[in-house]
Amino acid sequence: MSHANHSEAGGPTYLWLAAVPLSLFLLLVWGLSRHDLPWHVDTPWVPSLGLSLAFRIDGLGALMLALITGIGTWVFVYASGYLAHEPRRGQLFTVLILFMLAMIGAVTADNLLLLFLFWELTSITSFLLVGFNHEQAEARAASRQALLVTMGGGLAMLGGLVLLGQMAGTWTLSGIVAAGPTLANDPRLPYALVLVLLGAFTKSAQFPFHFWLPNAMSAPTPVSAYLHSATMVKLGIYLMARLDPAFNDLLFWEVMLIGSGTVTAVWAAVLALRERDLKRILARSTVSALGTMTLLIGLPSAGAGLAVVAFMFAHALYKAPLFMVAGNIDHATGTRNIGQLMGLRRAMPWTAAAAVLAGLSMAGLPLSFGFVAKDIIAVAKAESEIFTLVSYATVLVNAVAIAVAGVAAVRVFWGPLELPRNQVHEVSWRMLLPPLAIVFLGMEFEFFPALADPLLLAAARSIAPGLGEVSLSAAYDLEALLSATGITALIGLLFFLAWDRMHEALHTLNRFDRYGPAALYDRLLHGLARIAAWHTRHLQHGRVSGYLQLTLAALLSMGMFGWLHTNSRLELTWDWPDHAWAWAVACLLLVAGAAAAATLRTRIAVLMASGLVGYGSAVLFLFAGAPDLALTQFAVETVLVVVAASVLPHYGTAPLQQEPLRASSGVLAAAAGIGVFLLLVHLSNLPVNGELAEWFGRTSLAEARGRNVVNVIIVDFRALDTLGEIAVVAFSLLAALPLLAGLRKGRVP
Amino acid sequence: MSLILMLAISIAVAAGVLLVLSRDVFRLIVGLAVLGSATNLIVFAAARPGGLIPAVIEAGATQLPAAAANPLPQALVLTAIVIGFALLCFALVLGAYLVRQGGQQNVDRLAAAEPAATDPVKPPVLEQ
Amino acid sequence: MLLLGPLLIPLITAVLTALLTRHERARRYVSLAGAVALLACAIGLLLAVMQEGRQSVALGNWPLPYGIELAADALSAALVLLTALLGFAVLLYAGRWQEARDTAGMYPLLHGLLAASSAVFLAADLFNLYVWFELMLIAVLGLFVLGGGQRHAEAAFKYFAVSMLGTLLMLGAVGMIYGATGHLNFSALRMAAQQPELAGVLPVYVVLLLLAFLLKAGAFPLFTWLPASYHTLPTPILALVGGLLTKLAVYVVLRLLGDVFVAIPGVLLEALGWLAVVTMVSGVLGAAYHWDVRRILAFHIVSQIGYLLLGIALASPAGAAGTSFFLFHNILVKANLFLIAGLMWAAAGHHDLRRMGGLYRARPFLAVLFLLSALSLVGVPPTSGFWGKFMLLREAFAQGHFVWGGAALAVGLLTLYSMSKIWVEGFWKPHPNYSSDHAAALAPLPRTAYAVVAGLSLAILILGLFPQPFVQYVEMATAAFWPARGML
Amino acid sequence: MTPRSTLLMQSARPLYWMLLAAALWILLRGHNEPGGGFIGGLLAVAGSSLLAIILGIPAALRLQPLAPLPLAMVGVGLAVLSGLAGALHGLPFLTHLWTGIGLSTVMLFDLGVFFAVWGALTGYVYALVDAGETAP
Repeated sequence: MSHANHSEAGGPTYLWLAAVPLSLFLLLVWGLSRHDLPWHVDTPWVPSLGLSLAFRIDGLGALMLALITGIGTWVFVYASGYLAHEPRRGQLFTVLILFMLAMIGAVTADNLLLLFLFWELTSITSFLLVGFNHEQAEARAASRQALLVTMGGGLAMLGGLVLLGQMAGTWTLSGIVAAGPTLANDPRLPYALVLVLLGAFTKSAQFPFHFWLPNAMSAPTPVSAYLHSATMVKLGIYLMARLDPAFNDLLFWEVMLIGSGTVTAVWAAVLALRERDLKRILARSTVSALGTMTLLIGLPSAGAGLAVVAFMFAHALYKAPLFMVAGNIDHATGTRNIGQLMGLRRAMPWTAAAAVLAGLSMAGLPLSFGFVAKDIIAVAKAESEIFTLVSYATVLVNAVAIAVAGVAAVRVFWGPLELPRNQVHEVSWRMLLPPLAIVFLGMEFEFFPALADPLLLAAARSIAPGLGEVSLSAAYDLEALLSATGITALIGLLFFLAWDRMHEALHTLNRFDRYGPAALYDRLLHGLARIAAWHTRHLQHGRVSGYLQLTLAALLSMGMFGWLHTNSRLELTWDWPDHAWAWAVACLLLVAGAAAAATLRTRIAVLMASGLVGYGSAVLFLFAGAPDLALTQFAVETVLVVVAASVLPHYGTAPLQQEPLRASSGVLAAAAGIGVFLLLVHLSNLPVNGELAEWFGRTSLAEARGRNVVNVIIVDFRALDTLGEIAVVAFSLLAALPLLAGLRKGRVP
Repeated sequence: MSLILMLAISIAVAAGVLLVLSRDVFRLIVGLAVLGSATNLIVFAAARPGGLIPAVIEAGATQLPAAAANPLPQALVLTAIVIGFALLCFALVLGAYLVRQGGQQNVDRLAAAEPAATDPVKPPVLEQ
Repeated sequence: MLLLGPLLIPLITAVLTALLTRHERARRYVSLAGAVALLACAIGLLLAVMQEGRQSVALGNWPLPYGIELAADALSAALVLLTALLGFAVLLYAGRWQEARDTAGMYPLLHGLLAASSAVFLAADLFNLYVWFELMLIAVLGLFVLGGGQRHAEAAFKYFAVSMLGTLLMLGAVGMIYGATGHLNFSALRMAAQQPELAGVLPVYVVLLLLAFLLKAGAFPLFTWLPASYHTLPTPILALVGGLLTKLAVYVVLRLLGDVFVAIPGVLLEALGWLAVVTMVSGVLGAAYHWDVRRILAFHIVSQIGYLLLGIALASPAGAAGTSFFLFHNILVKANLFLIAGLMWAAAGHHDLRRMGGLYRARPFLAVLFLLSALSLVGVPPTSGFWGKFMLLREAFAQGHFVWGGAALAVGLLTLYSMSKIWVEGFWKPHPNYSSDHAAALAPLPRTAYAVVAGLSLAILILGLFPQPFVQYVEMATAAFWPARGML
Repeated sequence: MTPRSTLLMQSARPLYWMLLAAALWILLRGHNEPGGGFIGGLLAVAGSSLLAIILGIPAALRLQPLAPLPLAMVGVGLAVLSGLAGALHGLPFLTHLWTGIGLSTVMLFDLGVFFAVWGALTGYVYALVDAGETAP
């Protein structure tokens, strides 16, 4: 972080910007109190492409909106304090606002394309935010990684959405959800779902795409708190939850979600233990939480829907404050390494208080909303008989969550202060108020569940329409407490106490890193560079003869492909022209010239030989009723002699190198010759249409007043061709002028 | 169309291709010229010529006799010859310039615009 | 005369600017005046087409199909307008461009290129089309050697050697198609090609003709001339050449397959589709390899050609509409990116990403403009690139060509890879030689050039935010000539 | 200087005029008999090249209506103008007009072709002849 300079930079703090999310939040609350869900808006935008500004807000959307604007308000307040030293904060706030709008759009869009549009917009704004400290190489790499992973998933999702849309015959999400059960037998469905899930998994950092999220911690902390814990990473969860009612019954869907969710939750929990950086620990635990959410969506029971929303809500309410705490610590001490952080509670009492309260919720201990959520999750799991393995896994995951809460909330604040006292100071109120406010909010919901109940239930019903009447207040009897949290809490405590030892032990895992997805990403990038280099160096090597060989070979083979796939007629017919002997002489000249040009060794001889080809054609023209052409060809060859005579000296006087006949050249030349021959034979079998010729012959004198029909065509009937032709001639000189000037100047060193 | 003409054109094309695939700047240009002449002949031959009577209306007549040569391909070929010649002039000068300025007769060693790579995966830096 | 304007105005301007050899200032003004007149004429043509439908003129007042025809329908009129717009932008940008100064030939050659391009869009006669491609070839060759350096000459030579094969193939195929059908006029050819005795045998030659245009378009593996040469051009010229040239050939392929030789066997279209996919991938791999901004962008041209061909291979009105929309978008965006590359060079002192950086701090506005065009190239909604790509993707999936659609998506990701490389290395990374404060003071960017880029970016933004009229337009334009292939 | 080359120098000009006359004749008769602007132009190029090689480029330039590039460009311009004449009468571009005495815009067009060829190719020849003296 660039906090070396702790003096506040001048200019506005942008605290007032918090009014933007706040007013949106209030608008939402007002709307919820006055109007029943769901709300629709539909305005055409690009009707030809099936895209309209269709927005639909139901319970799930409203919950997401509440998180985006509610947490957003506090994030903006926090950012105004956190970025007080950052001269470019204006840019950051601009992008942050853009991001918020994109999020709002993404969770309210009902049109598939509109959803994709906002989805990609969140990826791009996230890219800009993660790379905010772009003068650091790791920030650049992390932002690009996040971009490529999430946008790659986004593109896959687009493919899936288009497929779903075409299968269901509608471009609205609600339409697809409605049509969902009827699609079950469509063979395209698995592909479509895999593609859509790729989008959701990458966005929500599910295994094996989990690696980008911890790296994205190079973003400024307000960004991490907002994007990477409370909102954007939940977008994938949101989409899966949104689609769940349609595909809940599919085994495929269930297996994908539960499998991936469990693996993600467990693996991220293990990886969290390996981290030393406070923010990265929190990021890993976020991934773990996201895995749990995916797993919960995959559960078939109706209660699972409630569990997802409750957990999502709780997670946002404790994780964002914890990130803010980490930011405060970083701000105050200049480090986020837990090895160097001890006893901060005396210097930073308010931060410590926020941390403890958030930690309580994260650990799922009583007095917090996290406790309520955990209770509901337990019920959901009990309802749907899941594999034992999965239940064991969740115990582990929860235990690690407790340990992480302990590390972030307890460990760094207790014990003796390691850093010199005068270096550590409490942060400004703008950075203290937000985490405290959010955790208090969380506790309030625990004590007055009625405040959040309607919203959560509405959200749960959009995921699981079959959800009956339930109460969200947790049962405070000892039995439930023990069963729900007792064992996990115990293991969590053990983990917390043994954190350092486990950290050491897990070091051995390092050797597997190079097989992990993060390494795979790096290897893919390297592989891409290598493949690109290999490909480009073979195709674009700079050797002209190679280019020509490739081009000729491609033209010949593609031409042959065309020949083989069309009807062609090959019959040799013998018809003799009027002056066959003259034709024979002309053709002999032609062939001799061409052959000599290909074999002779001095430039002048090659040129003369090629001239023979011209003279041969001229003779042919003369005896084929084309005196104009003959004259032209003679004249051209003659002037060519003048031009060539004056240009040849520049090529030097050394004889041409002898070039051995390469097999490839020989094959290509033979193929070209045979190809042309076949084409001409084919042509000779077709009937002649003399309509144009006959008309020209009839009209030339009568209307164009010329007896030489060829000339009349050139200057009158098809004069536009000739205009183009003389333009080419004139431009040829214009084009050659710099070259001629260069030749005149002689050798330039 | 006469077989002999078809054969001659095909041989000219083959010889042209051989020249075009040569490593020498000058031969390559001549090869394109030979190919150009052969292509003109293809266009000419496409009208199945055979007669000797030019497409000129005799004094006293008002239109071409039916046996006269088809004038349209002739006009097309004439245009093509001229264009081809203009391009050939340009090409000869371009080749001369390349040889004089760069001292390179070998078309495979023209590396100012596309220098050979030295790094295993990255392309060389072009100095403008 | 509206139909002739887009051809004659630049041609006359070219002649005039070539004659004004000693009057630098007058040359610039004449050139700009010509560009403005062309723009006005193109707008007039578009309005006429929209009001009265297809415009056609038989030159010399000779009846068709005997004379030469120039025609403009909704598609070609719009492309002519785009050409005019691009020409105007580039000429304005090039006005005082340091790379392109003191080059008397530049203006006439650029106008010659504009004349040839407009004529290609308007041509309705096969041989006439060939002539305009030749004019284009020589004009581009002239633009290549303008700098007069060894690398310019080499680039011109490579460009010439390979494109010449395409040119000769085109000529030969035109000749043989004439020999088989007896016609050159598009409408007459369409009629002739449907005669039962020709329907089976003509495609042999049509394939050759298409191959010639595929070479000019830069399809795999016929594109070698393109990345070998483009990067040696001065940026303003590169923008016009890179933005327009290959797309002209794609337009011709679209026109030929959709309007003239409609009875091509399905297996050839299938082959074209696979060729499009390989072209996409190959181009984007080349872009991933390179570090020179111009070379990255040049290879992206190849990749985008793949998308354009994909829509044609889908052989449906929707596919053709997708290709047309993509064509509009791509001409604008690609040209704009090249122009931005020029400004990046002016601000950072190099074209190679390893030798530049710090532009985000030094030129934040340029960064925003680049971001817009880059995202548009990647195809992120709501930028212009997304709509075209989506139209192609939707149609590919609807026809069951999942691999083609999937490849289009994957190539989008790889495009993102190289665009983010430019962003991260060129804009975000600190400049290797200068501190960020110094980079800002390095060079004041030419204001006109900046304004041109901003204007084009605005056009891209509008195309992205309000695509509906444009989508409707291309659907109308392609429906006008693309037959319902199901009937055939 | 050998007597033969003196003879050559003296005969160069008459030869040039003869060739030019032949070129013009070919140009004019082209509409009715084999010939035309292009072949005429090539003959003129031959004449001018002769002059340039024997008497030097300045001499050749003096006997040409314009310098090569302007001549070529004027040729293109003439062809365009000949086409525009018809357009003034409301006819499509390149509709040729005929006067009573046999003069027509067709001739203007063919003259444009003639000039374009003459100018462009002499441009090549002069520059190359000039550069030939510095060639290695």
